[in-house]
Amino acid sequence: MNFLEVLAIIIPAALYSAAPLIFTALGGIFSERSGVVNIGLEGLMMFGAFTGIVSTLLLQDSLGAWAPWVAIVIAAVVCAVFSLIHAVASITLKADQTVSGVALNFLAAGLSIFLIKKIFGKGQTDFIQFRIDKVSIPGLSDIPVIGKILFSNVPITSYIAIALAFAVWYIIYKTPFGLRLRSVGEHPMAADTMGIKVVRMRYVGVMISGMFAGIGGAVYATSIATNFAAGTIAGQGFLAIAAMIFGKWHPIGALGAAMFFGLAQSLSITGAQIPVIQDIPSVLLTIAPYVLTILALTGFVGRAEAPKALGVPYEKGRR
Amino acid sequence: ACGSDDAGKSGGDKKAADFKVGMVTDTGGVDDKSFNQSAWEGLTKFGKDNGLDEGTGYKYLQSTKASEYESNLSKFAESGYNLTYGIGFLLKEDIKKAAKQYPDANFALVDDTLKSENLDNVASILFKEEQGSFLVGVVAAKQTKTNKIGFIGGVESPLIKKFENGFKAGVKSVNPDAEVISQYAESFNSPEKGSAIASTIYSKGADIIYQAAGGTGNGVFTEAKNRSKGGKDKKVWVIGVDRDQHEEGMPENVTLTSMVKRVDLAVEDVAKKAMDDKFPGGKEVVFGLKEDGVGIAPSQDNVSKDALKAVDEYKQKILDGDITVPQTDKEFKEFEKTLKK
Amino acid sequence: MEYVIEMLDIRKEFPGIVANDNITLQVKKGEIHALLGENGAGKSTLMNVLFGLYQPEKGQIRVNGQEVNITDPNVANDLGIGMVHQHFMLVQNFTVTENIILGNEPTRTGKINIKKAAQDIQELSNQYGLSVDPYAKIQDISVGMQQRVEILKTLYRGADILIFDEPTAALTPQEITELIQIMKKLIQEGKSIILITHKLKEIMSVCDRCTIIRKGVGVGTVNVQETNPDELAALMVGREVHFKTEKKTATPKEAVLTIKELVVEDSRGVEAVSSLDLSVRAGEIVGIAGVDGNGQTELIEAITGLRKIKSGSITLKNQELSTLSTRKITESGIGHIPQDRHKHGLVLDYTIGENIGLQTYYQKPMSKSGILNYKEMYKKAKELIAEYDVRTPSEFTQARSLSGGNQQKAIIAREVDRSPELLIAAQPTRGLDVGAIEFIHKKLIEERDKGRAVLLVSLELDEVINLSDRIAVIYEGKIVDIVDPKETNEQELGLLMAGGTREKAGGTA
Amino acid sequence: MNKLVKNERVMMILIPVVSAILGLIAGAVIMLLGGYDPMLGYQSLFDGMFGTPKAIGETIRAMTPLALAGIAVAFAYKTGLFNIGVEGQLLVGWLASVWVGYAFDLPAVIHIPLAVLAAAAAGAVWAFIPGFLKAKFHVHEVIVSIMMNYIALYTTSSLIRTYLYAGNEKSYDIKESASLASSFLAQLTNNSRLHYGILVTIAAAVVMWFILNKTAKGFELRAVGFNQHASQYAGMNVGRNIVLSMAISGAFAGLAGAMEGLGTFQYMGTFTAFTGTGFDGIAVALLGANSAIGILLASFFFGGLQTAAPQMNFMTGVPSELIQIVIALIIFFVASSYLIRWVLGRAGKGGAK
Ligand SMILES: Nc1ncnc2c1ncn2[C@@H]1O[C@H](COP(=O)(O)OP(=O)(O)OP(=O)(O)O)[C@@H](O)[C@H]1O
Ligand SMILES: Nc1ncnc2c1ncn2[C@@H]1O[C@H](COP(=O)(O)OP(=O)(O)OP(=O)(O)O)[C@@H](O)[C@H]1O
Ligand SMILES: [Mg+2]
Ligand SMILES: [Mg+2]
Repeated sequence: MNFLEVLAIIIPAALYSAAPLIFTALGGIFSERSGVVNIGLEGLMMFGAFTGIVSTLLLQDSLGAWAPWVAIVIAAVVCAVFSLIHAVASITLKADQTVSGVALNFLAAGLSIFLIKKIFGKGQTDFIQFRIDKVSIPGLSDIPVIGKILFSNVPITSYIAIALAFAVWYIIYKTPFGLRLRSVGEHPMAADTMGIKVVRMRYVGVMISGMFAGIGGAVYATSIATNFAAGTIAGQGFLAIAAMIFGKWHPIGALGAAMFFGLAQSLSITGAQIPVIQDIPSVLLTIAPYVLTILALTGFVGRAEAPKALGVPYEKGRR
Repeated sequence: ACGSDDAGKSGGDKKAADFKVGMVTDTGGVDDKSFNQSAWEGLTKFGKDNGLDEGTGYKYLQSTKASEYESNLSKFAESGYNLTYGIGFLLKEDIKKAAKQYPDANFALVDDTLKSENLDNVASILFKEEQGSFLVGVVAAKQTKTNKIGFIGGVESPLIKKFENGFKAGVKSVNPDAEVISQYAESFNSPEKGSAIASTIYSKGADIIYQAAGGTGNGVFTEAKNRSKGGKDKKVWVIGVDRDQHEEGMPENVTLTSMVKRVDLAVEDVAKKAMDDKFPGGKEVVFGLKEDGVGIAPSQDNVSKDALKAVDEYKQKILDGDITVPQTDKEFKEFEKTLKK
Repeated sequence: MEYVIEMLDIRKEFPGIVANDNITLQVKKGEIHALLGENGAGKSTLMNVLFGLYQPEKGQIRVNGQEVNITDPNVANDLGIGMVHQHFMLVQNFTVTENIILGNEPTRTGKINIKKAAQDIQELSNQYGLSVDPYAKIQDISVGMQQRVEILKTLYRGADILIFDEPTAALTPQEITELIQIMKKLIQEGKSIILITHKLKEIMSVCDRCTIIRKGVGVGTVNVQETNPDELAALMVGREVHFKTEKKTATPKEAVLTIKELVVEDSRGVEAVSSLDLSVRAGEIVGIAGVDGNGQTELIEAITGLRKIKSGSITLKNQELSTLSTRKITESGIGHIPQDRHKHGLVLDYTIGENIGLQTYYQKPMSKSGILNYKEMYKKAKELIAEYDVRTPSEFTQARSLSGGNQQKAIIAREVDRSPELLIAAQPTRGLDVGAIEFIHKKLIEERDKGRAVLLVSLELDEVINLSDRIAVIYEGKIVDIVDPKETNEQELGLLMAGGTREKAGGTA
Repeated sequence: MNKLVKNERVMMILIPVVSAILGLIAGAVIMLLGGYDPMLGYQSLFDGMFGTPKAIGETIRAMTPLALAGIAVAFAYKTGLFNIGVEGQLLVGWLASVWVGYAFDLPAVIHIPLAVLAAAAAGAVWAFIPGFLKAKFHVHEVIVSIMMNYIALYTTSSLIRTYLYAGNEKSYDIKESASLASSFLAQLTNNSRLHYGILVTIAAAVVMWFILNKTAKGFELRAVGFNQHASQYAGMNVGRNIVLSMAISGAFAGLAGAMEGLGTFQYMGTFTAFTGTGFDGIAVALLGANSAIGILLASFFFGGLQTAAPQMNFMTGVPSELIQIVIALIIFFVASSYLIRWVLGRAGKGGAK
């Protein structure tokens, strides 16, 4: 295989597996920028995958190919509501945010399988008939060289994810909403004195994170896994958190980090088929994405500045 | 014949209604679209045929953790179940322990053997996966247009190696020029990886992939379907495993055929024997082509006549002992040498 | 004259404490009204009630004669009340403009119109003489400019009544002068101001009237023209206070700390201390006077081993310190009262007792072969609490719940009790009331008289002049002059600190 | 004041207990909604936890790794660190114990301690890395630990496959002389898999309590956890304390792995997914209020619930996942203790009147 052929395999694969991470990491940014740690992204993704698959299965007879798309929207709504549990616990009831997130993960894992068993009478679902398919974008995919690398054999959701990253960047850095959201995560007391409703902003932040993680999970389920079982979401949420931190809580940074994970992963898979790399023990390729992340954090990315008030429940007048 | 002490406790006059049979799945559960499911289908059939009630006469327990295997097995034994299956080689050690602890109960292990332990309350159920894989290899070799064929394994282990080597032997026997590209996902539960590996292999020019990768295999189907949507010239195939995976390939119809492993038959068969006081305790029960324990799936619409004919020929050769299908890498090398001569 | 603000019989309780007990405060239009009280008297609480951050249990608030219900800061803003808080309410990594417009952003098609905002702010700052850089990030600007940003925040929202909660505690003398000018200008523009400060001099110089509270209870309101600092202090503390601490002349002995050719870089790698020479002798207090940011912090960090030095030497009684760790330096006889007591001085989640043991926990008698003896630690703490008059329910109370003055006393107790050869005191009285200041000054002089060397670093010039036996003026990382406090005054010091020389200073003085 | 302190103590016990009760009630409601009989469900759950000597033995067996994982989480937490890498440290500890248990031929009195210590050392080394990177390069420990979890997962399984492979996706069994299994304990509990690891666990809990509350080092570690700057000013070496704290926490996590390797399983599988015990440790630490005794009780409770879940499923058909839901709810209730405090506070006031 020549280099371009390798690229034409690796890049679409990276785009493919990065999309769910991008959505979820972007969601995490909303929550954490508002000052609420969200370890629960894993559980939210799981619940999103669950909702996405169940909805697709229920809708595919009537909606056909539209079913997975509608399912993603349903997952977004359901997970926004589901994330309220985390919001109530960590914002209103001032629970330890990390712990509340961990509890959300447990809850999603238990509840989704419990419900699957109740609904379908078995431990995992059937495969969905209509997926979010990989497509080659008409026109663009015919461009010599880059057409095959960038615009072929990739699900539309990947492009939506990338576009969304830029939209989120705009929202967070250019709009009043974004400014207020960030102020609440940096210095809630200051925001409060400026008349910003700290609690409401944090609820919104957490619910958007739930929505996006739900989308991320549903996208994973409807484009990659195509059914739902206990192990469908196994760590992707944590990887999304890592991408968010790696990207320094910045939408474009998170996009880059998620792409980096996707790339490293697809390289570790494709590597087994590329001469020279082939001779490297496969375990080294498998762990490469994780090792590279650590090296990158240590070497050139440096200290990540988390939002200052991250993880601190807001109490009026606390000294 | 079975151990005499077995005969003693489940006397000849024992009615079917008193017979209780259970099974413990690995963490896959009874709808894993693979051998747990197949086993449960067999057990269900057995139960229905013999008028047993689900839940009291026949029953399964799904394990959610490896540490539960043993306690789940003992639950059946303690509750007076006559026979308990452990589905999958992962339960081997646990069956060994349980069998020693509950000498009055019978156990059966699927996919591995405990023969050397001399436990006469344990039957070991084995399959000749290499034989079935050989046959689908023949189909692949006959139908490839690119002379490149892929194999994706779940986790590199002696069991999956049997699939790979049998398959390769089948391919090479028919078409020595065909190249088989093999890769292991190192996971039975990573559709993402399955799809990425399949994408790589298809991109390298393969048009058929045989997957023996459990849940990871789902990703292989997804990738094949995605590609086949791109038009006729992009059509690629998957060969399914364990069960007839024709459905998994729909609606794009990408399942060429499947290598079926009749865990259901085996489970039913051993249960029947146990009920009839012929429990093969302490023995290996092997299901190969001869026993119809492995073979090509009944859905054969996508398989060419030519290929089917070849399959029949090779099947006969295997049955006749003219061909001994290799199981390990070493045996495969030997086998390949015989082909070149 | 009409009142712009009337707070009548305000009562505010916190769990276990009545912070405001039926306090009445009436502010006239166009005046600067001082609010005076000891640490913890309830000043900030009262102002937070006015600003809508707290809801009072009882009482009435009237603005311009109308009874109002200030449920949150938005209501206060709408009523024209703005507040500059004791601890700045600024988002560190936002720009000046972003901080000012937050919650009130001008937009164009949904996007924040930063350009317009910056322009508006520029105009506003010109109008009131509050120079700021609209595009600078808060974390990069001086405390003085941060304060101006805080003021602009209130003006941007059209506030007519401004509350300043201890605005001068963190400012340099120059910045304080500027702030006073600004306040006067604001009054000219028709605003009214409530000013909280512990510095009686400031009250005397700018305020019209002064309301005093003691332990949550209103003591009364006086006209500033009709009173004097002594009376104010007595009203506030409930007894007489001595401002000028009595002290005998020093009898310095051998040099304890000797610094030669010291060069230290700051965190950005810029030389902050450059070939600095200094010595402190046993039995004297050497005060370091200088404008903030001239290397004082780096100097202290270098002496205490918190920062690596570039070159030069620091010796304590002939022992070279610059290669030692902080722990070794502490053990060899240095006590350090850090300038930021919350960040550097205390573990707020530890009890007072544990904080007392923060440096000696591993030594006998508090520890034996690595095993901690809490009994000893708390025994020691109990002694020191009594000796240093630390007002706390018990030695088992969390440090967090103590008032600033008492936290500071605990730190001083810990540092002084080890009988160090050299005691470094950085801003030891910042933000404290006069009673606490008096106590701390007395302690420092006592230590001097016991033959310890004391290095005092302070931005308060009268503190430096009052306490020191010699004053070293620091400018751009160098000691530019050493003066005798008896023969100098604030003007002269101010000039030296700004880089002038004594001849010139003498000439102009 | 005295009353307040007393109240705080009472609260520390009351909150987990009330939370557990609330969680179980919520579980009953879910069972009702799902069409199951909650009385029967809890009856069989209770049987599965304590009903027979064997059930008790299995509960204690399940509690050992949970408790150690909880201790690892709590130790780090008390020193200001969030060790989400317990899972990975557990895996390397497991592998180390199995390797020593398999590769050496030694008398049991040496072999067992050696294998246990190897696990602790491996866990410590694994946790050292995020600790060191935090101390030296200010890299967030959470993200490095997450990465280290994956590295541990793939590396251990590859190492087993390469050097210790016994087929069937598992390593060789350890030698008898390294085993914590005990025929005495097994007999006592009617053939449960209870092993001597429980003694290691209790010892670890004591060690944690002792280090944190009784030693000068513990005083230092906690101080650094609360306020790095003040600790540095007080002459403590912040970086070194961070590293040490992570390493100690990792050692506990490694021990949790040894419980599996030398006790329950006697081998290690070539895992392709996480065991989950490391994450369960977070829940255990929380329910146990990060205290040694609390963790032992919490792990006993959770361990019991987890071992009994299949029993409940077996007897009444309630899916085992119900237990996971109940555990999640209990964590929520404990974490939201604010609410319980408020309710209890009101109840207290009402009673006093
Ligand atoms: N949020 C709070 N919760 C509990 N107690 C509080 C709170 N805020 C203030 N207090 C207590 O109320 C009393 C008054 O505090 P306040 O901050 O108003 O004092 P202050 O006069 O501003 O003191 P300082 O001069 O130190 O700023 C103190 O005893 C303080 O400990
Ligand atoms: N500004 C900061 N932002 C985030 N974390 C910080 C910051 N300053 C210190 N830390 C934390 O404190 C820990 C140790 O601080 P310390 O100053 O001892 O650093 P260090 O690298 O060990 O110093 P040195 O190597 O110079 O002795 C760091 O690992 C980091 O987690
Ligand atoms: Mg105040
Ligand atoms: Mg340092």
